Amino acid sequence: MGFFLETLLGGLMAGMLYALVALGFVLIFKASGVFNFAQGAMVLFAALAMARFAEWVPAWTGLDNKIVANVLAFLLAGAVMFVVAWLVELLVLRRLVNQEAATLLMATLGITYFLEGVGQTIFGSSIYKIDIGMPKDPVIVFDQVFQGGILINKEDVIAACIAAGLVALLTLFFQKTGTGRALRAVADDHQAAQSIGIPLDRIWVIVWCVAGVVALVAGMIWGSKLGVQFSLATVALRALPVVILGGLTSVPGAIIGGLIIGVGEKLSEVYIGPLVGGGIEIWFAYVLALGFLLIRPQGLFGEKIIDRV
Amino acid sequence: QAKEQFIPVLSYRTGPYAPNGTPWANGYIDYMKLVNARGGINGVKLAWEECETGYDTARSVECYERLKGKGASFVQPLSTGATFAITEKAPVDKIPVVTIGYGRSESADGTVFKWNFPIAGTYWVASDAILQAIAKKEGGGMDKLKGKKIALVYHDSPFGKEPIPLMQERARMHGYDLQLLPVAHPGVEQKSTWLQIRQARPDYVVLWGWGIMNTTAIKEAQATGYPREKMYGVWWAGAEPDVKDVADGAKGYNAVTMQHGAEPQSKVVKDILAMVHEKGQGTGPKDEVGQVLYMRGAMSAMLGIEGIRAAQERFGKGKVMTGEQVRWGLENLNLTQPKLDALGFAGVMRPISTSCADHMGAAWARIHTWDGKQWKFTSDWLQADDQVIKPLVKSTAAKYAAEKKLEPRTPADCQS
Amino acid sequence: MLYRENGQFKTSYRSDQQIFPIRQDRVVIALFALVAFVLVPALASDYTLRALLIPFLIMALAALGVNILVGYCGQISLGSGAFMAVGAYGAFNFFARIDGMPLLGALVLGGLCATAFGLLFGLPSLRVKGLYLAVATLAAQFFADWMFLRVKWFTMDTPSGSVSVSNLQVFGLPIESDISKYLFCLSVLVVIGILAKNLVRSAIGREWMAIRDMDVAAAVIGIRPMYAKLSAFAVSSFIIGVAGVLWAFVYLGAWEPAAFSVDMSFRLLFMVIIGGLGSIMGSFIGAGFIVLLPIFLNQFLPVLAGLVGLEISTVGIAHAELMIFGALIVWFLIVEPHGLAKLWSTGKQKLRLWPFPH
Amino acid sequence: MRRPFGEVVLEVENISLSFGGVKALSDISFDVREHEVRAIIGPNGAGKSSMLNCINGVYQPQQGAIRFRGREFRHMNSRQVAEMGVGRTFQNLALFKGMSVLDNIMTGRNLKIRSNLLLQALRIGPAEREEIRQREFVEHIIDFLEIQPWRKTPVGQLPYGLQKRVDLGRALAMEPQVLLLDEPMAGMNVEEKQDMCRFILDVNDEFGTTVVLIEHDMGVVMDISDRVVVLDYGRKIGDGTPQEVRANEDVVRAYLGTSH
Amino acid sequence: MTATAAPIVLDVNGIEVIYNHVILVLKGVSLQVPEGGIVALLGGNGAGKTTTLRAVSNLLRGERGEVTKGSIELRGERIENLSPAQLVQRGVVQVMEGRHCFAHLTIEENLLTGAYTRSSKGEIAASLEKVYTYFPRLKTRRTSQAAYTSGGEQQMCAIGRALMAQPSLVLLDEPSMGLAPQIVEEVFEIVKDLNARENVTFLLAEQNTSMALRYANYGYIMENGRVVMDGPARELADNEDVKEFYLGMGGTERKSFREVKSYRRRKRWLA
Ligand SMILES: Nc1ncnc2c1ncn2[C@@H]1O[C@H](COP(=O)(O)OP(=O)(O)OP(=O)(O)O)[C@@H](O)[C@H]1O
Ligand SMILES: Nc1ncnc2c1ncn2[C@@H]1O[C@H](COP(=O)(O)OP(=O)(O)OP(=O)(O)O)[C@@H](O)[C@H]1O
Ligand SMILES: [Mg+2]
Ligand SMILES: [Mg+2]
Repeated sequence: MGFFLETLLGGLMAGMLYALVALGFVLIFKASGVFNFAQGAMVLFAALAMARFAEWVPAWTGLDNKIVANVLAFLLAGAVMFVVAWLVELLVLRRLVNQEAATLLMATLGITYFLEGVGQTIFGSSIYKIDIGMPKDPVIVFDQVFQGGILINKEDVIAACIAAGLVALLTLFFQKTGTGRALRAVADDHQAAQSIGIPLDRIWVIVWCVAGVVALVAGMIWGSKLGVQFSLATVALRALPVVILGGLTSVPGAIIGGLIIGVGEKLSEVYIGPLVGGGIEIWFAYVLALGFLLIRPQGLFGEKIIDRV
Repeated sequence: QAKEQFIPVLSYRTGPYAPNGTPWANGYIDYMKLVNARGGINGVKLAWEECETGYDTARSVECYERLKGKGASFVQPLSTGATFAITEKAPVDKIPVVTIGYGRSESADGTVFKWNFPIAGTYWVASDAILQAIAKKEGGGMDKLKGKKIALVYHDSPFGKEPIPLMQERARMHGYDLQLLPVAHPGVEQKSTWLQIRQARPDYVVLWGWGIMNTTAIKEAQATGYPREKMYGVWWAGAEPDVKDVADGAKGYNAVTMQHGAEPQSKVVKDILAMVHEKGQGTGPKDEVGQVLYMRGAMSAMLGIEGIRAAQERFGKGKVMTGEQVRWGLENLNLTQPKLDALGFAGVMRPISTSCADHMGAAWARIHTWDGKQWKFTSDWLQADDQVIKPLVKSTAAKYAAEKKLEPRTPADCQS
Repeated sequence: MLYRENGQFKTSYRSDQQIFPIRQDRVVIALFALVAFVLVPALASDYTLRALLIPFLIMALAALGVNILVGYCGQISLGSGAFMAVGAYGAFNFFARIDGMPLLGALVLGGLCATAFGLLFGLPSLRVKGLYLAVATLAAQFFADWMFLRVKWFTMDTPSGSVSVSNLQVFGLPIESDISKYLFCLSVLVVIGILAKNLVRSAIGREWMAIRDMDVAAAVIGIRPMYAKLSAFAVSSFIIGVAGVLWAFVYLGAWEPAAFSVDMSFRLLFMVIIGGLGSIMGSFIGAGFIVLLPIFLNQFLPVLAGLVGLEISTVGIAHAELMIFGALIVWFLIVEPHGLAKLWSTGKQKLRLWPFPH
Repeated sequence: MRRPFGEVVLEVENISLSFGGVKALSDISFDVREHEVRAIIGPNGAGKSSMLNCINGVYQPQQGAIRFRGREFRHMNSRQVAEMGVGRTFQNLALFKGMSVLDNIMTGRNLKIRSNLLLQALRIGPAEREEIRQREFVEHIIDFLEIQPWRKTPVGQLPYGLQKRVDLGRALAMEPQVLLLDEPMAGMNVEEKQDMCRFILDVNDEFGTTVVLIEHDMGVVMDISDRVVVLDYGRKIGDGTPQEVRANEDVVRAYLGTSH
Repeated sequence: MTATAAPIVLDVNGIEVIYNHVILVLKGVSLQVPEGGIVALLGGNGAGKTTTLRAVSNLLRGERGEVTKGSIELRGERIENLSPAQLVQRGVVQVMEGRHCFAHLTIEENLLTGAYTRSSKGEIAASLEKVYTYFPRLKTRRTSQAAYTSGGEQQMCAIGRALMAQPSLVLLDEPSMGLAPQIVEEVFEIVKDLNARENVTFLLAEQNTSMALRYANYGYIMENGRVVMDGPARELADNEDVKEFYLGMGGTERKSFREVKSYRRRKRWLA
């Protein structure tokens, strides 16, 4: 029982972290109907920027305060992500207005390669570390109740809280500012949105920028957990079933999807895995998502797919 | 035109395994620069070209094809996947495949694998050494393993699966319990693995990882409170990039070494610093010279180059050797202690001598342990048990030969 | 006015329905075939054949298969790598377990294994659409990766999970030399290419495209979505499976599941998008772009840097390669969102008008 | 004068259809006779298109029955309906955007094609001959609709009006016994509408195809239809010859307005 | 009111438009729209009406078209390089052909999105009410997703959405398409109403020639990418050719659709 709870908890935490990456996908999809393949690369890029600035800032300024250095690095990395968003809009999206989703998907692939190249050129390709003072050692709770207690990772809890906060913030942003409606309009029909005066350029810069900041936060948390290195980009692949299960257009969907996938994959690996040789969690996550899709083809919270004649 | 011996370099300085591939390549190239600075191999200078593989098999094959056309003397694929693919091509191209500390373990059998040279150690050696070290820690011989629980956390790929047959064999022999826990490439998500470890509480964890998987594993061990002292990594999971970031969190973590460890004090390192880096020709950052993977690169280069030197002894000193000649050299390598000392590898490694039947030449290893700042040796020399490994190599190689309908090499062939 | 069909009147629908109705095209294609079958083997170096042309041909074949599913039938697939793997391991098992199994037999059987697998994972397409379908195909991908690593039977109990083949023969001719391998791949590609071209311009091809463009309307004019989708899955995975067999048997010789990882799936998808969705030609151009361009850049950049007196390190080249490759993808898409094949046909259209601008 | 009409081909009986709270159709019945041009009119959102969707199996009505030549069906899918000989054009263009005009119309012939996948891949024997036979038929339609110059143009690039024509062509290619036309003339000027009327009447005359027509241009409806059904927000408010309908007060109030 | 008296709002001068770098569609189109005018753009399928409107509202880029020659001026300012959003800010709004409602948004959300460029909540609410009074049908369907409304309802939605931006120049592309007769009339009444009371200028591409010429004060007839005839609406309506081809009149009577037999004739102003 204790172990079950521990696994469950571990799954929930992992799910929150996936959700953080998934959120980036959702944002951009919502705003342009584009599946942003570059989200993983953006996470890596942002994390690299943050990690290196945290190294460089003390070197440049002679400051020796870790908190100040981290805050400055975060801000600088945020600024870098803004520049990325702006360039992406200026050089790519603007020129591909009203093109098919496949074309835009491909363009984001080009962006992926480009970001990977630039990121590693500027920031290097070794392992870097982000040290934002996350506690690493475990705490054991309920050791009177269950044998061995339940292990809780403080780092994960903090990360999950940050993720939840970010989601709440974004949900609020889209609900309150009315930008949300414009975003959905843009995703539905670029041309019609233009025709009524929605400035696609500005919208896209904003959204890519927000997605960049989300990527930064995701990169920071994942980076602090794993170290910043090329493989960070692959967490996108783990986040994919999450986005799709939650629904490509739903911010809360990313969270719920994340939790379901996180729990599902951990439980399956721990309980079914040993029977079949282990290593099943990835495909299990996808199969789980597929199972849900067979019931709801648009994901749990996604907008209904419209087909009408 | 000056005589030059061409050596292709397949390396990866980008992609998921770049942090580990880069220091290896730096050591490899610096050593070749050193050889040239020392005057080449009996006057024959080395030339090389680096090709970026990104640890991708298809890309590696392309690199191999490209560079082999330039007169390759031997090739180091530097990835298990690529080794498998290139092994099939080598006999046709007549280029020896040198795999120092990786590749397929059964290729130590030179009567079947004529062109493969896993010199100085295979994964079976590594895993055997680890088991011996664990037994020692338990206070004695292999019988101390009885009733223990050992978990193998491995990279889910041929690389990670290599040690399994040996560890299973040993489990049968000594009666320990082996738990297999695969981790999917690239290994950034290991939560469930470590939850399982927390539940099963194995006495030891053997870590068979590469790249970020190692760091992640150690971090997860820390997060789940698994004692690092009870973890033993393969030699690809025992270098600075694996533990640097975890620093204190990795304190006590052990790894088997392929003879060498971090050797900043060795003569070869001093030579490289003096003759290459001082001249401004160093390949990587100076402070990484002598670190574990750097040394692995340097040693890998050295073994190949010594193969060329050995070939020259027979086919003509000061001449450029063909792949076939180098193959002979690699097969008749006899690196005695004085020779190693002269090369600057005193204390770094032990003598090695290969033969037609034995392409590995030595089965020595040590254990080193991370003390929070650097790797320190914590064991004596360990030798993998021939009694265990030989039959395994024989039978696996025989199976390969049967599948391929290969005739084992005749003694006559061995002489040529 | 080099390229005009003026004066070439079609007197029957049969002649209008030829694969290449315009004479200039036929001439070009004939020349192309001559070059490919005669000149290239005679002139190309080992390296070109083995490291460039053979992988290009095989990837072109795989891309062709992917294009049928994604480009013609509109079902997004990220599981192509898995179909290749199933083809490869399937053929391997037939080849290694059955004595005297001819290579061509194994090739076809491997393709059929992939077909079966493709059909199975194609079933969700009856309900799940668009990007959501990508999840189903990715499930196939990761499942296949896992299966070939874990189920020892498929790899004949080799401990590492990697397998190899040798002694390839077709009708008694050994497929060992580069030229024979090249010609073998080329022949397979040409044969399957022609069959595929025939399919896409026949009734079934139109059904696929109809489903892709508007499935409700397609149903109303009597097209069965289930039949169309599943047949696309079947044909596509057969072709991809055959490509997988070639990749494993002919190009790699020995392989492990990672040779068909999800990266492969992505790369194949990119090939068809950048080449042109719904264009056979596009698959070839796209394969060329994705397979050859990085290699070209890799070799060309140092030369270029040398010209301006720079020396770039290997890392520098690798990174520059990524950046240039990414930038080129974006640039081509901006010039022509429908892929390189479309760019080509627009070019032809311009040539037709030449020397007048419009 | 009016031609004599055959028996009832299509009979719609007490059809009700609702979407959530919206009652698109409630209890609608009417019949269509062999060889006639039957118009359906009504204000926007009256349920006309939904009616057609029910007839060809896109929507499943919650109640009622539809009989085609005496065969009753309620849960028939689009394919089965198409097989029975019902063709259809769409109000919001539903062409296959990525395909050429020729291919679009050829898809309409698909039901007639008997060769299988293998034959088509090899393109030998029957497959080849069949393809040519279908092509000839389609070329007739292309001629008939005067869209020869655009044969190989992707339909997405055609102007709206021509797309409507291709849509009609695709339906005609099915050689339907009953042709359902949903505002085929929207977006055309008078001259083009005249052409369209000509096409429709010719099809009706020459092939004896029964036509069900939705149209908002009263001129067209009055001139070419034999009988008219009037729907108003899901209810049927009139049914009869154009003259009768025009005289019907409900119809005038709900739909025509005073100026007609 | 004549075309020359009022100041010119929109001056299109000899524009050429090319799609996809190869397809030349407009071959030198010029037209003027006077302040407070209603100008009709007539012509058969494929004449280039939609393309002209897209050129003005700068929506060509999404279709991979570009203006290669000529100039477009809005109140004296060159606008070829403004973004559609900037044009909306200057009061130019286009109602696109083929509805283009935002499928996933409800009718009301569609309408509200139309007011994106405006900020005053109160005014927007007022506009919304106004649109609902113009099209009561929309009000009853306000909560359903646009994709699930009938063709005509979508058309109303598209028109209403454009009006929500409070434009000063509206480019209407086939407003009457798919609308029931009395709604068509209402739409034109709305046009007239807005024109008269709020001095909104209209440029409308329309197939319903009789309607268009009834409400417009000036008309251009396009064919094959060129303007082949223009003049005050009244004069055009009296032109014999226009009568025959665009109003369907033989002599003075409207010809019956059943009677027109000779559909293969194509007399045109251009060869
Ligand atoms: N799939 C659907 N889901 C929800 N409501 C629908 C659906 N299809 C149609 N409706 C509603 O049913 C009513 C009838 O729609 P229908 O399309 O049949 O109208 P119509 O008579 O064709 O109108 P128009 O002349 O404008 O085309 C409309 O109010 C529409 O919103
Ligand atoms: N996206 C496009 N790509 C290529 N050609 C196009 C495109 N859009 C329109 N055309 C071509 O431009 C010409 C003019 O089309 P346009 O849509 O402007 O005509 P229109 O007068 O609006 O016709 P309709 O009354 O049928 O809407 C047509 O010949 C059409 O084929
Ligand atoms: Mg309708
Ligand atoms: Mg138009």
